[in-house]
Amino acid sequence: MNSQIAPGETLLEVKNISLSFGGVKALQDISFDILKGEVRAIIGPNGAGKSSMLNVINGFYHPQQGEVWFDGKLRTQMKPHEVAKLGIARTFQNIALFKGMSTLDNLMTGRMIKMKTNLFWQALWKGPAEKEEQEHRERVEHIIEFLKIQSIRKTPVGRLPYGMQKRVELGRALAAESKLLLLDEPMAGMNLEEKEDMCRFVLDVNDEFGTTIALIEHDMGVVMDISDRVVVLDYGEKLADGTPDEVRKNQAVIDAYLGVSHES
Amino acid sequence: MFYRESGDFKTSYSGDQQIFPIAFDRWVVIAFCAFAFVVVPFLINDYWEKSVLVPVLVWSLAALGLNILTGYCGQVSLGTGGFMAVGAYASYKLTTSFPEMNMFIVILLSGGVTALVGIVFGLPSLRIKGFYLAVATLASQFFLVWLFNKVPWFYNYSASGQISAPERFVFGIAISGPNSPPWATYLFCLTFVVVFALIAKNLTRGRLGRSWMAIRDMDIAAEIIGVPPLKTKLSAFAVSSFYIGISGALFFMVYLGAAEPTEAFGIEKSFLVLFMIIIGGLGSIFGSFIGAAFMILMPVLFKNIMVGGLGWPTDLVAHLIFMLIGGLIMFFLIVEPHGLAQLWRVTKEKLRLWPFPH
Amino acid sequence: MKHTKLAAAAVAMAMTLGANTASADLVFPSLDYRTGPYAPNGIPFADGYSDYFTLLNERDGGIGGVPARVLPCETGYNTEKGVECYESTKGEGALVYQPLSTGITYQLIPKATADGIPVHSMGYGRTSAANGKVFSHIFNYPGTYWDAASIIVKHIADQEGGDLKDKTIALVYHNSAYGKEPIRTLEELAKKHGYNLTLLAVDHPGQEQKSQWLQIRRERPDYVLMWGWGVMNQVAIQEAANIRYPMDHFIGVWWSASENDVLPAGDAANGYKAVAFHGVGSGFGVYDDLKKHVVDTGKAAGDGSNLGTVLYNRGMYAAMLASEAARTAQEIHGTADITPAMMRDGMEALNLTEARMAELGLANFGPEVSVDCANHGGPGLGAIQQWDAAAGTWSLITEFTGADRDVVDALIAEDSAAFAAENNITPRDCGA
Amino acid sequence: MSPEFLYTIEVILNGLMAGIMYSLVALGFVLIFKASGIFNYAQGVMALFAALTLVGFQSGQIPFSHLINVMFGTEYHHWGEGMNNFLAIVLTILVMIAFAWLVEKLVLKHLVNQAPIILFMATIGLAFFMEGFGDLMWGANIKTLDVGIPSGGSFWWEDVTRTWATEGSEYYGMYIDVLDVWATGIAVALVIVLMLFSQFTKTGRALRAVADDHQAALTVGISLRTIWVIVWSIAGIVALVAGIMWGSKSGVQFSLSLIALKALPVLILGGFTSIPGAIIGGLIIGVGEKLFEFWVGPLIGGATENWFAYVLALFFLMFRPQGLFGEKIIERV
Repeated sequence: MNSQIAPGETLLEVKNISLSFGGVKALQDISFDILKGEVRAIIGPNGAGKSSMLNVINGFYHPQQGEVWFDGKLRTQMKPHEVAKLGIARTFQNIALFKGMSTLDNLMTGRMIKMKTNLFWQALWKGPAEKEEQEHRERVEHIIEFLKIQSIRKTPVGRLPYGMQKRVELGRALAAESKLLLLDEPMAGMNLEEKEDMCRFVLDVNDEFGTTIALIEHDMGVVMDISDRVVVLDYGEKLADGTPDEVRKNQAVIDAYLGVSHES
Repeated sequence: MFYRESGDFKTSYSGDQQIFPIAFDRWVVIAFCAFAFVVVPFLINDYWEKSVLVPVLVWSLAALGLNILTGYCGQVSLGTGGFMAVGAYASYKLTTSFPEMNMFIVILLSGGVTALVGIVFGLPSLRIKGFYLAVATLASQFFLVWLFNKVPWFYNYSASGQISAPERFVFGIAISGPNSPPWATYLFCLTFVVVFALIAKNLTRGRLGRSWMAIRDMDIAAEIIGVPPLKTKLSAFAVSSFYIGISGALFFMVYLGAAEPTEAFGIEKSFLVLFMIIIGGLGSIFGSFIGAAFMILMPVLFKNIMVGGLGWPTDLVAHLIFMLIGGLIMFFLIVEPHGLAQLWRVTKEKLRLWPFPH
Repeated sequence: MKHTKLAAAAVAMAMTLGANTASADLVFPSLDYRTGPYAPNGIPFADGYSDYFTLLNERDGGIGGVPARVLPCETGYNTEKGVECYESTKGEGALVYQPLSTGITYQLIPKATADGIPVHSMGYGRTSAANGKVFSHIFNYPGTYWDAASIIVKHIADQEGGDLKDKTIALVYHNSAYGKEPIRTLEELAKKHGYNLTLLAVDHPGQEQKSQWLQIRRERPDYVLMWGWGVMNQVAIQEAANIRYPMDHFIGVWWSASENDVLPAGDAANGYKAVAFHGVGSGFGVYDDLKKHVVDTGKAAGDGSNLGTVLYNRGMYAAMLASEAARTAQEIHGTADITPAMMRDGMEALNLTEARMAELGLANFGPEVSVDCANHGGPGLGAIQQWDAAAGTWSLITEFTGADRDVVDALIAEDSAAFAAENNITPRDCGA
Repeated sequence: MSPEFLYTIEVILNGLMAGIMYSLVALGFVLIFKASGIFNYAQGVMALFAALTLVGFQSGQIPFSHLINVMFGTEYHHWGEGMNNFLAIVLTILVMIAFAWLVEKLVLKHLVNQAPIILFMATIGLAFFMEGFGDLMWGANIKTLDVGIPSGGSFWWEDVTRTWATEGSEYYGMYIDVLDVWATGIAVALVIVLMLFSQFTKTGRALRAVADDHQAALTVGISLRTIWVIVWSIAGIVALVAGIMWGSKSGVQFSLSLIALKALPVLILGGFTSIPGAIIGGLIIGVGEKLFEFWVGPLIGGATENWFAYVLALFFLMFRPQGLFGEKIIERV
């Protein structure tokens, strides 16, 4: 859709990232950037290192080599929760919701990093604590409305169907109001209708909130439709980087997808 | 038929966020508290105080504390007995060193001391998980009991290492020592329990509670969305130990009046509190209460029925009680693995829809 | 709804069953334990306690014509259950409590005093309660732990020809308030006699004592003393036998000296000694009556196999002391139906003579016991008993002798003064 | 060699032996945890129950005699002279198998797929039940257990080691309890039998399959419920062995069930899922706590073993959170 590269400065840049587990090289010398306001896709066959890349970005894995620049600053080794505070939120390939909690509480947890009343007021549930709770509840209700999940507000998420869980997880990531949103296969395992819904949410998030999005996806059609730029990984190496059209024409990508291992 | 939520609309978020969103529940609880505060003190006698009400209150507080750690934050702990000992010895040292200190402050400070100790012994939880952590917390249990048994400073150098609660007053009425009237000790404990149950509810429904539950449900995901694991786990250890410390202080000062560490705060106590929260319901404030009541009152009830009522020999009854308690635990777990609180919740949900099954 | 109400009513009723109104009996609660880790010791004691009262009822029609009623209540050696037992039985006119556990005794000392009910912690509990000026309602006659420690040291001195200088005595003790009781006394005595004292703590329950016994084997103390209870006793005696420690140099307190403790070690336990405050075996007249009136009529509390064992004897002895105190109280107050307060007076005026013991069929069963206002600890006499594994019997090998009163009394005065100060008690004036 | 050095050797040796005794208890835990993910709190009580049953058969006690006598006013206690050791052990094993079958039938069957903590709680209920049941069945008094295993210090070893000491030093040989040596032999035999069983029998292979992957095992037609009965039976037999060894030391009584507490640090150290782990963990704990008591104990008042075992285990856990031999915990998102 947005075939033009959106104008903007660099939000995140990874430089020469290498990551290995024992002898297995998961990522080798990967560099790319993400610009403010764009939808950036990371694609590649299974085992290409896509999820590892996301894990590096949000600090869960620490690469042996390379640098991560975020918002103009070189990021030193950080714990995941510190990265979250900087403004990077994400969803997970296998749903990682808090199953014992309701939809509402899951979304409220997403706002954790924005809340700050101390133990004393929380214990009393009066004054600043109540006020803060209500402010954030309003924000969360806004997201609930946006994702059309009002009816499951109080339902424990463990009881929800798969598609709904995916949607709640997106909601939880949105609740953080981050600068960068990482989506790890947001449409995996969905039927066509659910995928269309999800695509719309992603684009709406990008449009309405101006959130920068990096996503991993297998469905090439979806990727080509919604992303501004695509980076292609294979066996931990960067194969190609460019607009969907450029990538589609890249011979190495065609080989990897058609010749080596075929992905839907 | 009065038990309905339809027609009970919420027009504000604060209305929706209150502890008992259903009006009927709210009124029942308020009525129950009023009964406990206003009526019971006039009916209570020594037996009800020492054998039924005060033990249930004290253990409820301990169960609340452990439930915060285990039920809400998912960190299984078997150090409860040791932490209760910390509370008890802190209160002993405080009252004997500062005889004029107000008893409310003594008890709260004992909780504070226990919270600090809890933080120290909570540190391994960052690396160790599940049953490994449970067994590792036994280290604190055994070490603390050994310490209080070994270091004479803790028991004021008395000959045998026993500690006895001195007589202390609140508003001129004795609440510890042998001359304390039953209603006074009962009300003293009840006040703590009600206030801290309310605080526990507030904490668990707010930011802190959500971060605990996030760690419990999926610690890695929680960390990635911004819940700092160490701080969160330690805060759970601190709050939990605070409660357990208060409970230990009340256990010693108000309920027993005398204690020695090996017997009063042994490993069985740690297990007992864990049983309470599992049988009552993990992650449920209400469950802590019914769990404590179940584990404390069932043996007393069976004993009174079988020895007092039927006149059976005490040893046979003691064996039968073990079998009955064990059997009931297994029975309830099979009927409802998530504890008595869940059983109650399901019953209420059915009641809400009654007489229509769906 | 109806059902729940009914159930609630039933529960409430069952809960209050404990608090019945007093009847015309003399009520003797028995806080015994027939379950839990210490059950093997609790059972014979409870049987003896109960059987003796049954005997009085069957043979004499009670005490002074009023039948005695034993109220058994299972504590499992657990303090909270003990509290429940106390509260549920005190309303029935309980005359005297035998708490049978250090923890429960400490718990009851202030409580029972406030309620005006006497406690008889016979040879256990808080030693300084022997000072009747401070502990008005607590009695621990006929002897205390500190007496026991002193008597054992005296026996050792006798064996060594009176000189303990540079001898080494080790104490293996249960790491609890109970086990720590003799330490102060032994330390004081060490100063006086010049022996070295080694302390070896064993944690509850005490199944693993390898470290302690290896240390004993290394250091070869001249004598080993034991303050143990439950499984710790059996393991200690077994380990002592294993390292071939000379058994006649291994001496226990009276709670580490029952058949239960020596039998598992078999022949190896032969020669093990302990201090005792009452006689052993079943060679007393009272046993004929017990057989005739209690066991053979099927009224015995146990299966009758415990008769004559150390702990059965002790339970029976406790019951005898209680009933004699009740009799004394009846005489003092001129009424058969006594109250706990009268019972207390009776205990304080107890004077059990040799003649009276013979009358009861317990000639030479124990020393004469007399109690007064200031001395609640009785005579403080003890004898040494020794185990004969081949015959399977204990026998007394010394006369009943007294403790080193200078040392023990000073310690009692000091500890009870501390208790009095802590609890704002003004010692009573006993007119002496 | 100097006596001090020999004392240290002696402490280490006895620590190893004590460790084996802990391992015997820990083995039962591992078996059940490995095959079903259940942390069986009742393992200690099972050891007590097995030992009680064995003594009851040996001495010809009538089960529930106390209850029967109270109910019917009778005076039954024994039904004769008892039976010989072999028969008594076989019968006890049968009782433990029947027990395993009942546990599966009445409890575990209804709790398949529940969270580990729920299953743990169920075994606590089971422990309570068995505590009461065992006492009711056989009585709470202490019983002497003798199956003919010798005990006491070894003279031979004392003589041998005495010659090692430096000339003229006052050293009287090293102490080792024959019972512990037997326990070591029995433990080794037990582990070998268990290994052979799991390697070379069909049932054993099925057990390993279930331990590796429940779901996969189910799909190839292994009945989980049968496996559970078998595992609990084996754990019952291991409990009997532990009960015999510990019961020979201290007599059979309630306290026997408390030996489970000595097995817990062994478990976390060795890992809940590893049989070799249970043995090695036991050895480390045994030596560690004995050496600590030997070296440091006298300085801080002794009786350190109970907590030091846990602290030692905790220390190891800081480096390997899954125990020395436990399956590595893989964290992924």
